[in-house]
Amino acid sequence: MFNINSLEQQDNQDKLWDKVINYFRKRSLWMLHYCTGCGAMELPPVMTSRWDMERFGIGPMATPRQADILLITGYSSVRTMKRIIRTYEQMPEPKWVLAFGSCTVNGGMYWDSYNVINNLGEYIPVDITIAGCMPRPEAILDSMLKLMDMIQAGEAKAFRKYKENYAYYKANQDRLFMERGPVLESAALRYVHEETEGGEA
Amino acid sequence: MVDKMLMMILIPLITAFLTTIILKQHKVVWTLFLAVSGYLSYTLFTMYGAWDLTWSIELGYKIFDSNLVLSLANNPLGWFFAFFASVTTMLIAMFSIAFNDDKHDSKTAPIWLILIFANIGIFFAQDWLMFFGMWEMMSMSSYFMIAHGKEIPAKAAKFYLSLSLVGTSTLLLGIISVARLSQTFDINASIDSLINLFATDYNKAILYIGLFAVTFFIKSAVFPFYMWPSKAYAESPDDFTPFLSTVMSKYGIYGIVLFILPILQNADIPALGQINEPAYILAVLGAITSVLGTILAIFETDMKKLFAYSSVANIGYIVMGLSTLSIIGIQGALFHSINHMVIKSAIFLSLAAVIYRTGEREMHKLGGLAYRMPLTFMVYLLGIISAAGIPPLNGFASKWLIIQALMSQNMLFVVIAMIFASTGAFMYLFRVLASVFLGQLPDKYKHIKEAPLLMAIPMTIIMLLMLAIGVLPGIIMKPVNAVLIGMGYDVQEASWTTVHSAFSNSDLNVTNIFYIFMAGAAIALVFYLFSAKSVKVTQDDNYTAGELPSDWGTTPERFNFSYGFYQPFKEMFNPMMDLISFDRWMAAFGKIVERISNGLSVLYTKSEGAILMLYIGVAILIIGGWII
Amino acid sequence: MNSSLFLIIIPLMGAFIALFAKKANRLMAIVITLFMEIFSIIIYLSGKLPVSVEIGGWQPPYGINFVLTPLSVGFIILINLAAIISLFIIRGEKSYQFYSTYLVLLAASNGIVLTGDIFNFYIFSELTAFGITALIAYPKDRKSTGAAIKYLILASTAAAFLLIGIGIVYKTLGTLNIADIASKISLLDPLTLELIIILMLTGIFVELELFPFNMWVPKAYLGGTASVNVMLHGMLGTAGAYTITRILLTMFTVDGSGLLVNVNIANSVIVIALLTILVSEIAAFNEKKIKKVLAFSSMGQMGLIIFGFMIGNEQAIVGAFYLVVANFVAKTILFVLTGEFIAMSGSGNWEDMKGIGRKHPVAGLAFVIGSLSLMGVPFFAGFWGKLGLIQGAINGSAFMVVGIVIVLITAIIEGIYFLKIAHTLFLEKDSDREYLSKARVHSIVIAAILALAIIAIGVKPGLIESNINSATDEILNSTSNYIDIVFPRR
Amino acid sequence: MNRITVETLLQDLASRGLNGEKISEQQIKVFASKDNFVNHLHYLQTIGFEHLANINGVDYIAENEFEVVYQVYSYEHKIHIVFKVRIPREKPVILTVVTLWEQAQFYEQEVHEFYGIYFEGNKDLSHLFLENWNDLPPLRKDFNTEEFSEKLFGSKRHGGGK
Amino acid sequence: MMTVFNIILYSLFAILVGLIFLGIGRKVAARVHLRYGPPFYQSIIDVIKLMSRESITHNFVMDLGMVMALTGLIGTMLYIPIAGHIAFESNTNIIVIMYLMAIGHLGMAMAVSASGNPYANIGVSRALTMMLGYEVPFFTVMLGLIIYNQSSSVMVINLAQAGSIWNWNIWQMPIGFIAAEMALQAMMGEKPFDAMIAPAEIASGPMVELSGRYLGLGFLTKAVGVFVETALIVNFFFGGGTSVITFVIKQLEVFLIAVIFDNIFPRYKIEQAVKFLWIFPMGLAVIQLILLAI
Repeated sequence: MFNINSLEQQDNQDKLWDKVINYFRKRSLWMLHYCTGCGAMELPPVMTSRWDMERFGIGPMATPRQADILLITGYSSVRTMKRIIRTYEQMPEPKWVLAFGSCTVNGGMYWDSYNVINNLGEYIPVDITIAGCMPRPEAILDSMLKLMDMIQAGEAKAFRKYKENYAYYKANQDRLFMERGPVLESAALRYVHEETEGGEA
Repeated sequence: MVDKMLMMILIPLITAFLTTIILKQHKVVWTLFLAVSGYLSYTLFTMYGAWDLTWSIELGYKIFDSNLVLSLANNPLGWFFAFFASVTTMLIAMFSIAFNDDKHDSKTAPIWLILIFANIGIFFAQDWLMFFGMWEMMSMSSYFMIAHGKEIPAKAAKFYLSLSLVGTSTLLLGIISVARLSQTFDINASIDSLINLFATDYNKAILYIGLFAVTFFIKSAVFPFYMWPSKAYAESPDDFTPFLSTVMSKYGIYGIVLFILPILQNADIPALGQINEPAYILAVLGAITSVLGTILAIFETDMKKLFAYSSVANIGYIVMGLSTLSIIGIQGALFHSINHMVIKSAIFLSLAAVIYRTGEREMHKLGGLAYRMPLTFMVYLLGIISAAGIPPLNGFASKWLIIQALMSQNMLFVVIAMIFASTGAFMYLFRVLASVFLGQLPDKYKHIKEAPLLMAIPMTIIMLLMLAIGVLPGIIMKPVNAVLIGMGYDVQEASWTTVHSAFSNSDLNVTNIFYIFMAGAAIALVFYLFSAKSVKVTQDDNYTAGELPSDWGTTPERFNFSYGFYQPFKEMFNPMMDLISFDRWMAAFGKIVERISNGLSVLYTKSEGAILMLYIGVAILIIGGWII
Repeated sequence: MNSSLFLIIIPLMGAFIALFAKKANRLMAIVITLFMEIFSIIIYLSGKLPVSVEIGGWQPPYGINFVLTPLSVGFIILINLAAIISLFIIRGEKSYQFYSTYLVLLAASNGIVLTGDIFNFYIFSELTAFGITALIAYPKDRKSTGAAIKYLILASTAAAFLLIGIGIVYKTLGTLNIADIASKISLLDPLTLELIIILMLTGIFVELELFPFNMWVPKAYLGGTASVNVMLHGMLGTAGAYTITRILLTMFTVDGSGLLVNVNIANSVIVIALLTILVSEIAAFNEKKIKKVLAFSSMGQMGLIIFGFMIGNEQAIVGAFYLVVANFVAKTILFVLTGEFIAMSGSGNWEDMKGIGRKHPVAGLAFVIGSLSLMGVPFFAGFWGKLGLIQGAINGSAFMVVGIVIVLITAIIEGIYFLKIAHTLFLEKDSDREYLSKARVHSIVIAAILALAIIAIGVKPGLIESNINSATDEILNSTSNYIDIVFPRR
Repeated sequence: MNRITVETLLQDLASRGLNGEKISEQQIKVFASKDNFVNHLHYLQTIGFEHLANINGVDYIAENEFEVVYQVYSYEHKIHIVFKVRIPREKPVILTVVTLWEQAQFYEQEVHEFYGIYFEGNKDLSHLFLENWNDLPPLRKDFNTEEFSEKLFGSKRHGGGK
Repeated sequence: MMTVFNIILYSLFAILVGLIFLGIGRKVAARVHLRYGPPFYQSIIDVIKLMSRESITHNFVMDLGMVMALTGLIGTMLYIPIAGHIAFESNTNIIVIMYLMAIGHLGMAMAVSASGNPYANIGVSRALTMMLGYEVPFFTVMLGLIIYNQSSSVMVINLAQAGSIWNWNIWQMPIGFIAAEMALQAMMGEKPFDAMIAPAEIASGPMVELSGRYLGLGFLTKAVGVFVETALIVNFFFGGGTSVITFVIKQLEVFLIAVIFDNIFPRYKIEQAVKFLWIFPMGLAVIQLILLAI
């Protein structure tokens, strides 16, 4: 019995069997939409009769356990990031991540906002990022086809990057979620009200 | 050669007496109990075929101008029930040695031994007085067994007691009225006399059969008296419940087969379609019992109560099988009563092991025990597979026989009820599996161990028994045929593997199904092994839309969905449930009797009424003189 | 056979001596009762039994005579047995009044059974009434004195009715001898006969604890101590059962058919008996005090016995006799044990007696056996009585079927409350309650012996089959052979 | 209650010492002082303005003042009042209105979290949206979001993402 | 040896045909939505992809349950005559088939509820309630068949319909056929009765925790299940067919009827579904019984 997903074996296994499997993986991709921002509206047209994503065997799935691709369709604030990471970790191997639009990639118009992350790639490995302040369905379909070619060629190995340098990703994640001191010096200007009866944070 | 029958009666009594004295050392007491039941099973095994073995005692009480003689005789029907009952008791005895350690000891071994003595007596009684004596002894000792010296069980047992007392008095009335007909207490003689009575006075005969039927229905919890098992089974000691639900519910069935069937078979009764009228009533009662038992079981949250109702439903199947009066039907019914013994003891033993380890009876408080108690889980799983009547195991063949018989007798609506009940059975059987053994394991039970060795042995034996009977039904079908020949049916030799049906070329080779099942398993395994490996994940790593359950403070118990498991289904039946609820009527009746009794005893406390009552008495005498 | 007079004289003399012997009262009473018991057994086995003893040589219609038949001597044995048991279980030293009244009571109850003269029967029943009132009132607290007074009133009114009845009989028939009355009874015109029967029956029924007449029973049993209860039930109850056979079934029956001269009265007596059973069992169902439960249950049993005798055919009377014996033994066990249990648990309610069965397993077991026999469970003595009763009733008229149904229903009710009590004995003791004292060994021993007796009779009724059959033959055509015994020459 | 128009309301408020301005037929603006604004709000509540739509803060860093704006609306009179209260920026303390409207609790919690205005009498002013935040309340003008985002999320001007 | 070869041939045939049916079903559904839809062999690709993916398991019960599910359904399939010939020579009994199908449900339900996810348990409780709903009418129809042909063996029922198209059972028992059709809709878990796999409400119900190879096994179970159920209907009402091809085509027709209904109807709540199943199909079946019994 072969075990295709343990890390060591995968690299030296580019035999014919791998190609055949990649064909099947390419032809049947199941998506899990993580609809955070406004990107979610772009997906229905892709799936319905106008562009019909299902021709390529791509279909929506309800749970991370069954999904191959994780679509993050908008800006993600700190709290949303926590859910994204948990869902990503619940997905079995081989899994791919598609980031939609500029907000996900470099924070987009919220680049200087205090709670929107600016670069998704620092927290989870992203395979394909689609440009556009919400890419049109054609762009999405094109990215899907691009992903399929990458899978066929065996280059879509971002999920292994997450395993290999997990420490790096973990460090970034902890910086967001773990208890941390004030980031700017201006924190000192905080007004601390000495309540006549008791102190207040 | 020492008289086997006498020994079979004396040994339980002597050991009962012995155990009362040394009740303190529970280990010794329960090993003695196992020894007795082992001895009984062995002797019974050797008695197969020796149908001439009898034992009688002359009581010197003059009745019907001859001295009263009570006798026991070894007959195929009695032997059939007695042997399988004692085998089940032996297995349960092995279980209760481990179960009754110092924390759980219910000190009821002596009473149970008396119950076994009565059990043997009932199955081998040749005349009605011996039957009645043993029947009364059985109901009294079962009352004390269920109550076993605790407050709440006493209340539940009181309800059982009042019903069984009603049963015994109708039995007594029936016995005396039938004995008067045939001027002797002998059972076979009374059957013949009742058959000719059918010719002369139909209504009187129906009344006499009704009296007997009431007793048997109460003891086997058929339709009008289906409420007491849920109270009695739940409260009785956990290692006694398997005996109560498997062996004791068969007394009524034995009674029906012994007395009512031969009469309905031979007496010329106006037929309704292919079967005669009383048999049809029996079928309808059986159908209602099984449907009602199933529905009530689905809504139950206490697992022992749930399986009490499940036993009621199974009794319904057996009664339906008997009511067809055809060879196939009776074969199915007898086969199912033995299957029910094996299945229910497996299920109740595994539940007792769960209660022994966790001390909890409510299903929604348990969960995920399969991971801590794998053997108990396997026994329970095989138990519910055969209880649901799924082919490779033994529950299927008997249900198949009963359905075939019902169909061949064209009793269509009874078949539909049977199918509704057996599919419904699947619902509540799975509910217990899901809420007790699967799902999240609460923190309380993280460290419970598997059932002790002495419990594990009987459970595994029963599991293998289920498989063996499932694959080779001949084990049970051969004795069943002996019984049928004993009852005068001409039935062809039972083969080891095939089960015969009334329809054209639809006989069933059960072992074949086992092979098919194995083939299917082989192919499925191939698919399973040829796919990628799987990674083991902890119990709380579930898809919860990205949320961490611990963030929101959900403990494993609250994370289990098992309380309102069939809530939508229950809401459909609620209006009907409130309308007819026998329990409320019975409780109300009990209240009325208590209020009257208080009123009367108050009447006695007041002193001034005394003389007035005296004159009322005189008045009664005077008026009596004129009128009556 | 003149020595049979001793059965009455010795207890009376003992009663007189008891006034003076301070310490030895108890010993003397025991010796006398033991002598009574042995003497009556000797008479029973002497073999020349059906004999009528004329006192002072006077011929029967003029003098008083004692009638010694297997039936009457059998009852005497039972009465004295109850007397011995009640003496043994006396709790605490009793002063002389207790023993003297007890001896008077013993003499009187022996007298009731032996005497062949109706007036003599009236005197002895008066004596028993006074004896029992004194004994019930002995504890001198409010409850027992109230009970005694209530019983006294009822007993005296009953005695008055009896006396008037006897007066009328004497005036119309000119004789007081039972056998003589029995032979001449048919000459009376029906109206006076009916009047006599009603008067006599009212007198007897009070003592027999039948429904409208038994208002005194619960309070009497509650008031008296355990030993007095045994006396009340053992001696009076058995004597009462005997009077039924003598007065009802001998004097007022037409030969052979065993029914009352006037059939209507027989039916109303059956109605009263059934009423008693029904009322007493239902009243006992939800009763908290154990003594009252037993009182109601003994009423029910008496109703059953009388119902048995009234049915009249041979099977029913055998059943009734079995019931008399079984009820006598079972009730004695229960009274003996309740005495102990009340002393142990300190309160009269059976709910507070948890765990006594676990402390004294033998006592608990005896209690269970006693209650099972009362319920009529097979392999216990009571069952043969119930079987005979139903067997006899089913052959009787359709009206009897109602009786059977009532008997069965009451058996169910009795079963429920008796087993409920029996089970509370075996419940785990609540931790806070402590037992006041240990049960006394000898009363447990008595209870155990009697329990064994019940099982023996239950498993092998043949043991007492012969004596019961002889008693039933005597009852069946009672008038003719009673008269032959008393007037052999005629 | 008969319906009151914007004009009568303004006169009514003026008589109580509150100067108000009419914005439109259904909307007026009212300025109140820090000390007695709660009584006025209570009066408004009694005459029909039972719906408190929102409480939000405004940071006038130039005038070194915070402004707390209460949006109050009456279904009956169909009039929407913008009730403004000014408080000094150094000691941003104001009385709570939880006693008048319960839902004010969450609005005040939010305003406190994002402006640092302390509502006296509000029992629970803990964080509502931001997680483990120890910096200056973010919506204050003197909070430099760009620098914060640079430091925490490592963003580059014109998106020089990795 | 022949039977082993027979079994492998039959099961592969059933799985392939089942998967292709599912593919065609998705194609038809797409056509209803006016779009092209995936190739007909899409399901086969999905299954192979799932089999090759890594999967997560909570405990041994999941593995046992999924294998048991497939075992049960393959066992049932081996028991049904396909176009006249049968893998095992023993006669085929309707009641056996009814009970064998229960193994599939039990295995799936057990595996899924072992995952401990509340969604899964809700899905299973709905599935079992639904099973009670459709099992009773379906069996009543079969009861009618058994009484009509006086034999409970499928082969006999097939032979009875051999001749021309006109003596197919669909013409003898039209009402029974409609009832069976409704029950079939619920049995296959198609739209009006798919409360148990409601993706929107309980995240694909029982399948919520199944990944990789378990989902693959689940797909195979569904495929064989579709094959078995359609085969039953064809055997009972469409004369069982002489050659394998006509048999498969008839099966496809039956399946497509269900798929089209699937795309038209919204979803019933579970108690509405059971009420519907107990009133309409059950009523029709009982009427059919009465007609037959007379």
